[in-house]
Amino acid sequence: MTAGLVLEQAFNGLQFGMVLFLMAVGVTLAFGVMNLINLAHGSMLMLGAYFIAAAAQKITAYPLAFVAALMLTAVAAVLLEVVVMRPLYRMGHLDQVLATFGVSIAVNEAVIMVWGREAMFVAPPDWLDGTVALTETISYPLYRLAITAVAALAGLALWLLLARTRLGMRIRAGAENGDIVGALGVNVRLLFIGVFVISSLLAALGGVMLGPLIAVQSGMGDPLLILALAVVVIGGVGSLKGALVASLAVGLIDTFGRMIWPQWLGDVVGNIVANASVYILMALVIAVRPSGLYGNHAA
Amino acid sequence: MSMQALDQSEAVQTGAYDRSGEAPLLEVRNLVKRFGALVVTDQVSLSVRPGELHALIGPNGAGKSCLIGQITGELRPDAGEVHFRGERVDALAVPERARRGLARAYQVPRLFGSLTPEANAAVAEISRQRSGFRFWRRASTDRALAIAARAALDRVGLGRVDAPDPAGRHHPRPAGLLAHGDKRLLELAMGFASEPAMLLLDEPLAGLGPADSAAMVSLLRSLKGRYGILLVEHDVEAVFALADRISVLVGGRLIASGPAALIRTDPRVRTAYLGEDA
Amino acid sequence: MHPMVRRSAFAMRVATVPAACPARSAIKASVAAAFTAILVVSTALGVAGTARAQAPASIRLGFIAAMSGPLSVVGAEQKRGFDLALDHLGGKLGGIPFEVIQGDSKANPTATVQELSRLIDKDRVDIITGLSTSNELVAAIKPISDARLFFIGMNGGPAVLAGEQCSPWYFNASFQNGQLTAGMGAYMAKAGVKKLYLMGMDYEAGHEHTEAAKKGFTGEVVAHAFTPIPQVDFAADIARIRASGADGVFAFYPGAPGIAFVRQWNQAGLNGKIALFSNIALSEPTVFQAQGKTALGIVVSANYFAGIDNPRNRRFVQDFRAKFGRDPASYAGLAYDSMMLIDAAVREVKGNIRDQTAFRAALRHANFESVRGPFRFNANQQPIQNTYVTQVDQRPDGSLWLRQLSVAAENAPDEFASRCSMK
Amino acid sequence: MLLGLLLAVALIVPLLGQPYYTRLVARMAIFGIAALSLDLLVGYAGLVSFGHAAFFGIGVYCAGLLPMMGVQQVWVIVPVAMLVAALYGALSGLISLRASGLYFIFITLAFAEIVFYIAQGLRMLGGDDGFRLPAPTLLPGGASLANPVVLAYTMLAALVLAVWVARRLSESHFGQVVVAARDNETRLRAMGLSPYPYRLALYMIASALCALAGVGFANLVEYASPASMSWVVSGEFLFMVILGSAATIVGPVLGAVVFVGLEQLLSAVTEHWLFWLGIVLVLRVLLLRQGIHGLLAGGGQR
Repeated sequence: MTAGLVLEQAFNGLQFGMVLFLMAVGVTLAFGVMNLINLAHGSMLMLGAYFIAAAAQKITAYPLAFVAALMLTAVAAVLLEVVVMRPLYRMGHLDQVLATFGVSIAVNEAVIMVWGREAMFVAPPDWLDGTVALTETISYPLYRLAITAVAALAGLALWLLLARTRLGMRIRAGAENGDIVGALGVNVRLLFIGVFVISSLLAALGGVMLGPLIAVQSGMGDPLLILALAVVVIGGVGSLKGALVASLAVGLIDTFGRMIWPQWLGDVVGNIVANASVYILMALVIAVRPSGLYGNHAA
Repeated sequence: MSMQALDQSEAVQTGAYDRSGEAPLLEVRNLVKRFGALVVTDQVSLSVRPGELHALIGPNGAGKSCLIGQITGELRPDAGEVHFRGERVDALAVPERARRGLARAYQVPRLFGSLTPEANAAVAEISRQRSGFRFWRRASTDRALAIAARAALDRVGLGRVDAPDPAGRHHPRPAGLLAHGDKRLLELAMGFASEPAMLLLDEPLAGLGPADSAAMVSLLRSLKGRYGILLVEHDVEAVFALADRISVLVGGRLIASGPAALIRTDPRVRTAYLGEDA
Repeated sequence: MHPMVRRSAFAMRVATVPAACPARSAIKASVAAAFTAILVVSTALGVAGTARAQAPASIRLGFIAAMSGPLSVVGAEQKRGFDLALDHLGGKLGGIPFEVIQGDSKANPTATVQELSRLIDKDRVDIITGLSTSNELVAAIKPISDARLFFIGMNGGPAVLAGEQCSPWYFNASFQNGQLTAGMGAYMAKAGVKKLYLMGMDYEAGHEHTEAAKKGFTGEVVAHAFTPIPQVDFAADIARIRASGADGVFAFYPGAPGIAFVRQWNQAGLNGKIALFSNIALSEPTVFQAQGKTALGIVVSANYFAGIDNPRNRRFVQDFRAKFGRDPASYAGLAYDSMMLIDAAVREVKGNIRDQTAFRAALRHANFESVRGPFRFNANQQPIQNTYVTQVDQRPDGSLWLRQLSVAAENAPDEFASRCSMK
Repeated sequence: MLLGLLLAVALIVPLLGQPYYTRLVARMAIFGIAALSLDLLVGYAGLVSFGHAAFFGIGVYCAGLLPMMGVQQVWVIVPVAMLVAALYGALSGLISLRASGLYFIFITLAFAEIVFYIAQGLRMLGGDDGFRLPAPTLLPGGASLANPVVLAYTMLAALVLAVWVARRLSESHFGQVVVAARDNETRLRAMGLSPYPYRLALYMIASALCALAGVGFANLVEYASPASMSWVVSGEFLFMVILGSAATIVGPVLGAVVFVGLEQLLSAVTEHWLFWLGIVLVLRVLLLRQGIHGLLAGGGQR
């Protein structure tokens, strides 16, 4: 393995990790504030991708299509929150798992009913469609660097929101005790809608960014959701720091593991270990720390 | 029936005498617990003799519940020792300490909410007789279990809760739907069912109406002498009426300990704690 | 970053929550009614179904494909080819009126078996055709053979079914998996590839297709790598390809991963630098829309593509374009062919399909004009056919199509025929 | 009463000589056993497992692998399958049961995915394509479970037996401790019982029971593949339990019956059946709070 390859793979692992982070942070935020396990989160990623594909057919300017896609997702998120999610906040985890699983398969099928079974096309904007030279021999797709940057910016914006603004204070207070926030005159309903929309937008942002990279197709968000759930559990449920650390760890371990395990363990065992590496990591972490790396509560 | 059960019943039977000279049942030595910079238990030492009712009082946030938690094993102390019946127990887990005869009642009663009161007591009996790995025998038709459970309920005056209604029908109500006072009594009953040597009671009078309160005080009085009891309670009147010995915890530190009469007149206690009321 | 503090209530409710407000209970009552109805209907069906009479006057044809689930793209395209065949056949199969009973295999082998049981035992079909994936086939052939019904496979052919587990009841009218790529190894070597990087999805067909591509390649194979089925980000693999110094890549990725692979390949700037080869699974008309111009220049082998020049295919493609607005994918072409095969065999036995020996012989004759050109059955009832090499190209109107470069294998059987006991 | 009626219908159907419906009955019975075994965890112990299909899959693979070694007798296959499942239950349970709540849900998923990827990596067994059962399981006397009528009656008998065993188990001393641990773990500990060994034992029992269902399923479809242990199947099991209402034993069996029926009906009506199935799931949670069992049992009391 050359140094150049290691560098390039590190970039790949980082980028994969940051996309996972966009997904995981929404999962962990919804759980922290509303006590909601949301298996429909992958559908929001998919909706983001479908919306930009649809918007790009009507609007040629990429930034406008980008904004339109996020706005459409926000509308969908508000609808979903009001109709389905709100009553779930007070229910047990089991009910949440089932209802949001139901939402997920219904939305997956709904996009087929609207846009058909075949995958949609999304092009990256022209000004991001190129490569940059990492070393003399290795060039890296500009678009992938942009994904990493956008995800990092979104994470930073979220941190600023939570740490520095009144809304963020309310969200954190809501996480501690929704009733008290209500008594202080904060509209908890509105706050929860806000958090759900923010969490959905983060997923949709992932979908918008991944659209030109992968197939925009029904169910495209589900494999990423499963990985994001693993990330959340590894990092510790409700912990943003845990989500970040675990996302990057999973991104890097997965990327390098695919090279290393088959070499060390042979093709058959190596591939099994590489494919299951995230789950093995999860089992190891839970065996040592039953509440994840940065989780201090039983969730 | 196990040897341990015999030991325990012996302890119960012989509890009525004054044993001030005897070795303590529970002894806590120089216990320290910190949460970050906050010291919630600061070099606390205290003991409970067999049959003694030792009350622990102090203002809110004095660290009383934390101290109880360290005795039962729910919290790990940072330093110090806990001895129970002559054995050092601070490295043991909660269930192991409980099996050695430590029974606890919580500030907010902890019950098996979906089970009937009788079944709650039956679980305690199952725990005592170590029959949790009997997979086939029905618990509800196990006579020995039912008798023990009924006896435990009767002991706290809860026999009526599960009784048939006037029409003769049997409506077992889940424990989660009992009145608050009954929940507390049920929790005590479950404590007895395991035939403990010592009871740790965390504010048993909190939230009770006058009638329930009076019933609880008389129940506690009847228990006195039979079990070693460590009682955390805010109701100072009840404490002075019941306790053999009182310790006062303020800011994690034990500021006084002694017979009720001495504590009542102790100037440090009056300023630090009772002063608030006076 | 702030670790969020959360409520830690893991509330398992006991099933004793009383009903609350009256408005809700009205809804509940209706939902209750609905559920009870489903319960009753689903069990009562068992009684009702027994009364069904048989109608042997016409042929009952079972068509089963992945109509729902993640691979329904394939099933939907097969259905298009199937429907066009129905149009062209004018409601008669070999001159006999027939009825289609459709099933949904859901791209799930166990669902396939269940659906087959419905077609075979309840709907009493006479012939079955369809299926979309290799794992469906592995599960399906046994129950179909047990029922002593003929099955004409429309897509895919795993090695076991061509070899050891070949069945007299199974006719594969599509391709044995290796046939899609037959001759590609030699072609790639001839095209100047010295160092070949093989990669594919980590499942049986992925192994079979890449293994087939290796055959006849004379240069050095620098890697033979597999990626898990759900993987859609190939950045790490592309990096390894570049680091390997390969000058040619053969990649087997059908469906969504194929779309992702081609786009990412393009974004990594490898178009024109390293030659990309595959078979028709990677780049074909159902994914052209999603791949767009990123697919241009990819070389894929196929046993069927829209550009094959013969009268039957010209008519098929023309009508397909008129109806669906684009070229047919191979799934559609092979489905169409399967129907034409059945039609010819039924005609040959003059509708007397109950004479199974004669009908089997007629199917083996394969006396029909295939859209793919020359076609006949081998002893193991797998096709003997051509494999073409094509390249993704662009028409003046911007739409993509497959341009034929050469023929990689001519009238070639599959490699597993010798392991089959049928003669 | 309804149950009796249902059982009567189930017993009559195989006599009608309609293999499709006979298989449907067998399928319902098989999923009934699987759902019932999951209910022991979800309902009685409050352990929401999202990886129960792993044990189902272990049963399927045992029923597929043992005939390759020449073993077809049900008296060998079933105990072996149950033992292997119980062992994997013990192994994964040792770690999983240290976690709780959300962590438990997803750690069980992780352990199931590990088994899934192992099965998928076994290329000699067809990898992701799976493999055809070389021979069916045989009852003593030589009756083959590949015969739908034999299978349906065998699985119905197994289901009735499983319901009985689960009932006894839930009412036993052990069952009471398990329920107590679900209701209030702190109290149980303070009473001197650690829930861990009881939960582990229950986890092993539920795993073994699910493997029994898996053996039946392998014979139903005469095929084994990783698809039978995917997380989607685990999700379906959970759906059956909840549809019928947890902690009732017969509820999940009803849930399985309705689920299998619903899937058949919906997919016969529309190729977009998944959409409607999703809607039904949401409605079940939002509106039908007590499940089918609660509906049928509690209908008169309102």
